[in-house]
Amino acid sequence: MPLLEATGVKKIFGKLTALDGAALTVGENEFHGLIGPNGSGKSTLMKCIAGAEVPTQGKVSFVNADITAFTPTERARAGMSLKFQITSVLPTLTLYDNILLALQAQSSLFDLVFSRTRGLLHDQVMTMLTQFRLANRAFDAAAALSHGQQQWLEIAMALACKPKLLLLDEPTGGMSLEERRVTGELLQPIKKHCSLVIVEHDLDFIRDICDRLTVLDQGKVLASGTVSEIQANKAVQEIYLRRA
Amino acid sequence: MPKAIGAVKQAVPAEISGEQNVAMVEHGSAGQAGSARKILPIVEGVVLVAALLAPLVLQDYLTVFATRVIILALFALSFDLVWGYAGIMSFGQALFFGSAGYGVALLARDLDITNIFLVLPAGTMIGLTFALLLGGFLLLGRHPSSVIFVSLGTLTGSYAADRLARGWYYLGGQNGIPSISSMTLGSYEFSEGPPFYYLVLGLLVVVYLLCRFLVRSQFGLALAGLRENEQRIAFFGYKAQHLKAIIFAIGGAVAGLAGSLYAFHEGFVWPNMVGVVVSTQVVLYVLFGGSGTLIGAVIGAVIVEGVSFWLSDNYREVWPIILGVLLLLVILFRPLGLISFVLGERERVGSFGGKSRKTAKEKRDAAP
Amino acid sequence: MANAFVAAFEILSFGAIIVLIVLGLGIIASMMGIFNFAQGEFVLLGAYITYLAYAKGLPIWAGMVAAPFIVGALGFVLEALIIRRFYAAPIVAMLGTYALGLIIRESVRGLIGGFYLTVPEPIGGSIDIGAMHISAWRFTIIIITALVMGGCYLLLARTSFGLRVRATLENPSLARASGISTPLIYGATFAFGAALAGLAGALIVPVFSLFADLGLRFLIQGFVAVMVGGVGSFIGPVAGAGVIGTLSAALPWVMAPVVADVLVFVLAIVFIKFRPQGLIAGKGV
Amino acid sequence: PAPWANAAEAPIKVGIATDLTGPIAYAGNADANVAKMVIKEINAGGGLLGRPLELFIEDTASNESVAVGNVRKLIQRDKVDMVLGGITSSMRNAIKDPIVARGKTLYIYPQLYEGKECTPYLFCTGPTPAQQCDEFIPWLIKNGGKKFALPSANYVWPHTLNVYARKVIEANGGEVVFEEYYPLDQVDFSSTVNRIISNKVDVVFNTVIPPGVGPFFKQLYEAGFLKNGGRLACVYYDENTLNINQAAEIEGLASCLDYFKVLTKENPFDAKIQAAYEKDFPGNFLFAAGSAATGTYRGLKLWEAAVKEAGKVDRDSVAAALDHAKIAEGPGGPAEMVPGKRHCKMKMYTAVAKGGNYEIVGRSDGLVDPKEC
Amino acid sequence: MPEFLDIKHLDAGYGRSQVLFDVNLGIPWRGGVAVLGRNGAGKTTLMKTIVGELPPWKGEVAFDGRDVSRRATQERVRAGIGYVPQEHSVFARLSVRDNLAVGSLASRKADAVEHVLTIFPKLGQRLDQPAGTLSGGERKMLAIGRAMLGDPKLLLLDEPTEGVWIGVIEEITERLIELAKTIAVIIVEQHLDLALRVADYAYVLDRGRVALQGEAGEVRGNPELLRYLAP
Ligand SMILES: Nc1ncnc2c1ncn2[C@@H]1O[C@H](COP(=O)(O)OP(=O)(O)OP(=O)(O)O)[C@@H](O)[C@H]1O
Ligand SMILES: Nc1ncnc2c1ncn2[C@@H]1O[C@H](COP(=O)(O)OP(=O)(O)OP(=O)(O)O)[C@@H](O)[C@H]1O
Ligand SMILES: [Mg+2]
Ligand SMILES: [Mg+2]
Repeated sequence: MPLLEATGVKKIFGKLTALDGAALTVGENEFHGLIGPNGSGKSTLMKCIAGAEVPTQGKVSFVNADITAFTPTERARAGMSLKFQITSVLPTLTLYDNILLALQAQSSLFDLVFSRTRGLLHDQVMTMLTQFRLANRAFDAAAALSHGQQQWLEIAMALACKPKLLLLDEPTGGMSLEERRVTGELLQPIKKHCSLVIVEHDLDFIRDICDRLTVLDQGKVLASGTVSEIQANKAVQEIYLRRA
Repeated sequence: MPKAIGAVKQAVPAEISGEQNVAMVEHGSAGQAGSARKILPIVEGVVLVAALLAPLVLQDYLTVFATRVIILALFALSFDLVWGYAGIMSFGQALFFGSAGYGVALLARDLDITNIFLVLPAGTMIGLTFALLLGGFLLLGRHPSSVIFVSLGTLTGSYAADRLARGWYYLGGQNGIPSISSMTLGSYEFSEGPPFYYLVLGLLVVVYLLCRFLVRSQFGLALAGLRENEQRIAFFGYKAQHLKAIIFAIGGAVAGLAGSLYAFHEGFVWPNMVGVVVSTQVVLYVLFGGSGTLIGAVIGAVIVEGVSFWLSDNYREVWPIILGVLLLLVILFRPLGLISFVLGERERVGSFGGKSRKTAKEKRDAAP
Repeated sequence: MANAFVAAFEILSFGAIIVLIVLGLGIIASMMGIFNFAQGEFVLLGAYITYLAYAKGLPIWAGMVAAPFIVGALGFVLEALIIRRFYAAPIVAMLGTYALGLIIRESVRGLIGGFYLTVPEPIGGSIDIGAMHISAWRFTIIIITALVMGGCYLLLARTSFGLRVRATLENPSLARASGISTPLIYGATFAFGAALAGLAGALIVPVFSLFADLGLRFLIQGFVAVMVGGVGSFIGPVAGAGVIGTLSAALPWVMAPVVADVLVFVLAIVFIKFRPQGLIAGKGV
Repeated sequence: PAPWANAAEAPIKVGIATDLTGPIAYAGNADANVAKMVIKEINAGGGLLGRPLELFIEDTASNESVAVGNVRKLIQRDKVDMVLGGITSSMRNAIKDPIVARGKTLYIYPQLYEGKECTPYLFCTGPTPAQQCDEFIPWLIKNGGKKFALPSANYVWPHTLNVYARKVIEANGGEVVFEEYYPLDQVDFSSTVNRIISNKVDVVFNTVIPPGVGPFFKQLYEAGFLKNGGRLACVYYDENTLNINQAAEIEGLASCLDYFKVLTKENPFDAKIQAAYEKDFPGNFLFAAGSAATGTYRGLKLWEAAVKEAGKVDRDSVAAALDHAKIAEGPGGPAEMVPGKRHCKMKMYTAVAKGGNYEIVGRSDGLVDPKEC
Repeated sequence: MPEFLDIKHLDAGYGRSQVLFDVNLGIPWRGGVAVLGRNGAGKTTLMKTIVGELPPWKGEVAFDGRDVSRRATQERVRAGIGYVPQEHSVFARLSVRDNLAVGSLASRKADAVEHVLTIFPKLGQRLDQPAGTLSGGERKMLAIGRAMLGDPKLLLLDEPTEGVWIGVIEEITERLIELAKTIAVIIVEQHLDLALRVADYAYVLDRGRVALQGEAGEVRGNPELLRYLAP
């Protein structure tokens, strides 16, 4: 039984059909790449999975449960975590607080009111910040970060929720080749306990870290399979030659 | 948390900390916050001492006036809690204040209940209940509620309550309920004067400390996240709307406590007390003093009330205009309120990570 | 039949009055994101200027024509001196404008001694159709409101000024990067909203007489109307005002006025709760 | 130098708490002016009991919460011997406790009101429903018609007044077609006007207050109510309220009060105080009955008489004397307290608006009983 | 002949923290210039100072021979600077059509919008949609299109291809190369290849200082380069 299974997802915005029966299946500990031209519906599919958009039609199941009607909160509690394409950190809070906020999300109200997990989480916050090379900015407001640094922070926040399934929408936007490579390295270790869906335009990067790929085009799945299968796929090569 | 500090030192390998930006950015905010840490308790201490000594130096009628101001400060605290920390714009805070006032007034009038241990909890519960009802309607639901919606919704609630009170004969209509008997403790009657003052001050201190504890806790951090971006933290798994409703209800309870004290102290309740005028007044106190600091709310209430009192004595015909000008000047030049004269932005917003802050700074200073 | 006609006219005319008052409020709220608590006082100033003209023996219509220009100019100055500092913080803006309103209102109260003063209408009396009498001035207000509404719509929707305004208020730094002079646009928009309020004040003062709380009376109603209509567009608040105005004039025909008064607000809030984007979702003009 | 320059005793302190700012500041300021005038006059005449009077004025700002604070100033800081003031009933309710119960001071309330205020040490010197209706309503039935409408603002005064008015109307063979209440700030009355016209109402006995009253009368006028012979009646209408509408819109409006400015033509004492007031305070704030100016004058003079009789200023002695105090001359004529009732008998006048001024069309034979308590 | 855009001894920052240190930059009348550097190096800050969104602390920004460092953004833009910001680069609530209309407010060419739509046909299908609901890539296209409509003499592009699909990147690159033949283009890019194809000259920023500069090919071959781009 796969960890995540989205089938027949349809999303209509007014006249536009952004998703037209798209499907996505992600197994345990699988890194899954989602690629496709601009406007093909990748972000929309991610949002439908995380609950930011309500699909017009279709079904999403996660850890053997139908979560189509779940709110984002419930999905997050079930073990999903999303990094948006457009960074949305909490601007006036410090980096430390941003991460702590993500880390403590699952604590009970009682624990929160009496700050019972604070000491425990402190180390984790600092470790995360250190990993993402933000430790020295820990007490600056998140708004004072450059765009790329905010991307780092968002990835860290998404990871801090300790998800079973991590959804990353273009995490390496605005990063140089080298920075991408480091991001890839940071993501590798989570494979032990977590699956990943990642949207990316950089095929080299995707190829390096993903096990399987799904290609979207105009809201439909064009192909899905292992990296080498996709690379060999005629239809996929086709769209990569076609101009948008 | 000494253990934590040790941990940081291990957790930050030297080659990574101080990697970049260290040389180029002289981060003012951290340093500022460091000193602000010390300022807030000083401000709180000064205010407390001043409040404790006040009745000794003030004339009788001024002590009575000060009691009233402290009750209003308690009321202001309730608003700061919901707006300053959770970002819920309650333009109808008077609804909870006033309905509790009316509630205890009715208890005293119709049931002859004036025992302090009954009326104050009753007032608090009334505030809590009304806040839960209104908050439940405005804050919960499918659509996340915008600040403007909540502010107009609460405003409307307060407006409608005012209308209702004016029209409802049982509540005395426009004339309100006069001549409420004094609050009692056994056979002792709390009439206006120093004992009432210290009672109210004591309650204010207790509530203040509770609020302070709450907003400095991890729960407070969740509130801050809520204020910044409710939808975002929902994706972390917070039940954002529940948090909002909870803090709104707590705010309502505090307002209710203040309202019941007010009713007994002033000896009457009237429709304005649930209405828009008083609702706006409390917003004024908090923004004037500086929202999101708790102490700012207290200071704001004291100064606004004090200044109006003084102005109405000395510039009898034009004092509302002068008050307006003063307000405008403060808002223009101190948009974060009077408290921002002494407290830095970081302290106002609040932040966590406790003592490790210093560690990080040391690290940075130590870096080449 | 005749009765129904009179009823319809009266309800429509009050709706028009509310629309007129909300026009400026809506433009400032939608376009600038500022809930201007001083808007009622701009209405008051428009009324006061008209009264002044009357008291000084000038023709009343002269005062009515002058009012929007004078209030608009004042709005321009206030924007540059005060409102400009508030764009980043809408709640502080509410308070700032509240203080501003307080100052204007109390000053005017001092000037008119706190009285209720009558100002005659330039076109007085009633239009008699058989046994029915309808107020000539209210009829005029309906016509002017329709014209002003149409004019504003054309200005905002059809001219590049409108585009500049919307762009500036949407994303000021990008607007500057597109070569738009944002300070000027802010000033002009605020002045325009103020001028509309001035005009509203001038036109309604014969109906309601002049008193210091004239503008305040309509403020909450105005905000609710803006929300019901939907912030973010020009049409939204106007539609909201139409609905609120008509409703508050119509309900007393069928139920106790005291109940009707509260009911309008409760209905409005429930409506907004379940349709937060308002009657007309905030896009376009 | 004042005649008491050598007086050994300290001045007697008079406190005035009234609306100097806020929506009804025009009335409050007039009251304060009247108080200044009366005190000056008494002092010029050698003071009271050989002691000068000292006046303390505080603002109630139409805000009950501010008012209570300021009234406490009068009581606790200035230690006044008497407080006069408050215009609205809710203001009276708010400040009466700090004055009478907690402050142990005498309180005089000067405004026309709904009655039923029977607190000890609280004396009312303005007209009550009985005084305003008993003679007025029969006059209206004779000079208007039998069918009455009672459109009202939704607060205590109209409710209570209407109960009384309805009784008098029905006792005199009239009929109340409808009685309806509106939010205090309602400004559109189309449905009401329609009801009045279609029910062929003869007399609109109005208790709608500003800001609603202006547009209400205007809408009635435009709907042809006056043209068809209808009569407006409004018992709080005085010289101030005449300006709310164009003269034509309220032509024939009838009011019943204890004083109208036209009385100066026939009554030399009225002419004297009116002239004295206008000399000292030539501004906008009129000496008018509806804004409690006459009640203030009457209240201070009655109190003066009581203090003279008592020979001292402590609360109980003065209250005992005030209980039956009389003045031979006051605005509109003599006045006397009804013993044991703490309300005041006075002459009442019915006047009709003609071209923007009042004309007296009726007057009570003697002093009218307040019928309270 | 003076450079078209001449930046001398520029210091800039936010609040009390300094970000740029003594930056000197010369941009010729036509041709592409690339600005490279790792995250947080100060690239965006430099762009903001050039258009005037951020007042410089010290130093001079001269444009077309005149010092503009005290001029307002809109004046600089009207004098011929076009700017594609890194974030918030479209008017989110305005429709795509209106976004383009804002871009062409100052333009004199009648068919300019059509021209943009032939470059980005995708936008043509989205004309009435609020720009805020566009996909990430579409948004970038719109931002570039909008800036090009103003007929700039100097075009600043802050990471124009972030989130844009490879197929479209190719198109954009060609257009930029073409454009750089007639006007000056400054491009901040993480796609090294793209950047150095458009640019003849490159600057590499490191912690707010110019660490490396030279002809595109030279910089490309410099062994130091990778170190400055690594995190
Ligand atoms: N709220 C909305 N209203 C209308 N159309 C929308 C909305 N959200 C997305 N769309 C449209 O749906 C299509 C799919 O968008 P989506 O964001 O999923 O694309 P994407 O595959 O993530 O593209 P990119 O790679 O550019 O980010 C786009 O054409 C977009 O314009
Ligand atoms: N508003 C701000 N307030 C304070 N510091 C800021 C602010 N914006 C950026 N900074 C800091 O200035 C430095 C340079 O930021 P800048 O945005 O110029 O970097 P960049 O080179 O564009 O990076 P990226 O590639 O991530 O976009 C960073 O360290 C950043 O944290
Ligand atoms: Mg996307
Ligand atoms: Mg950048």
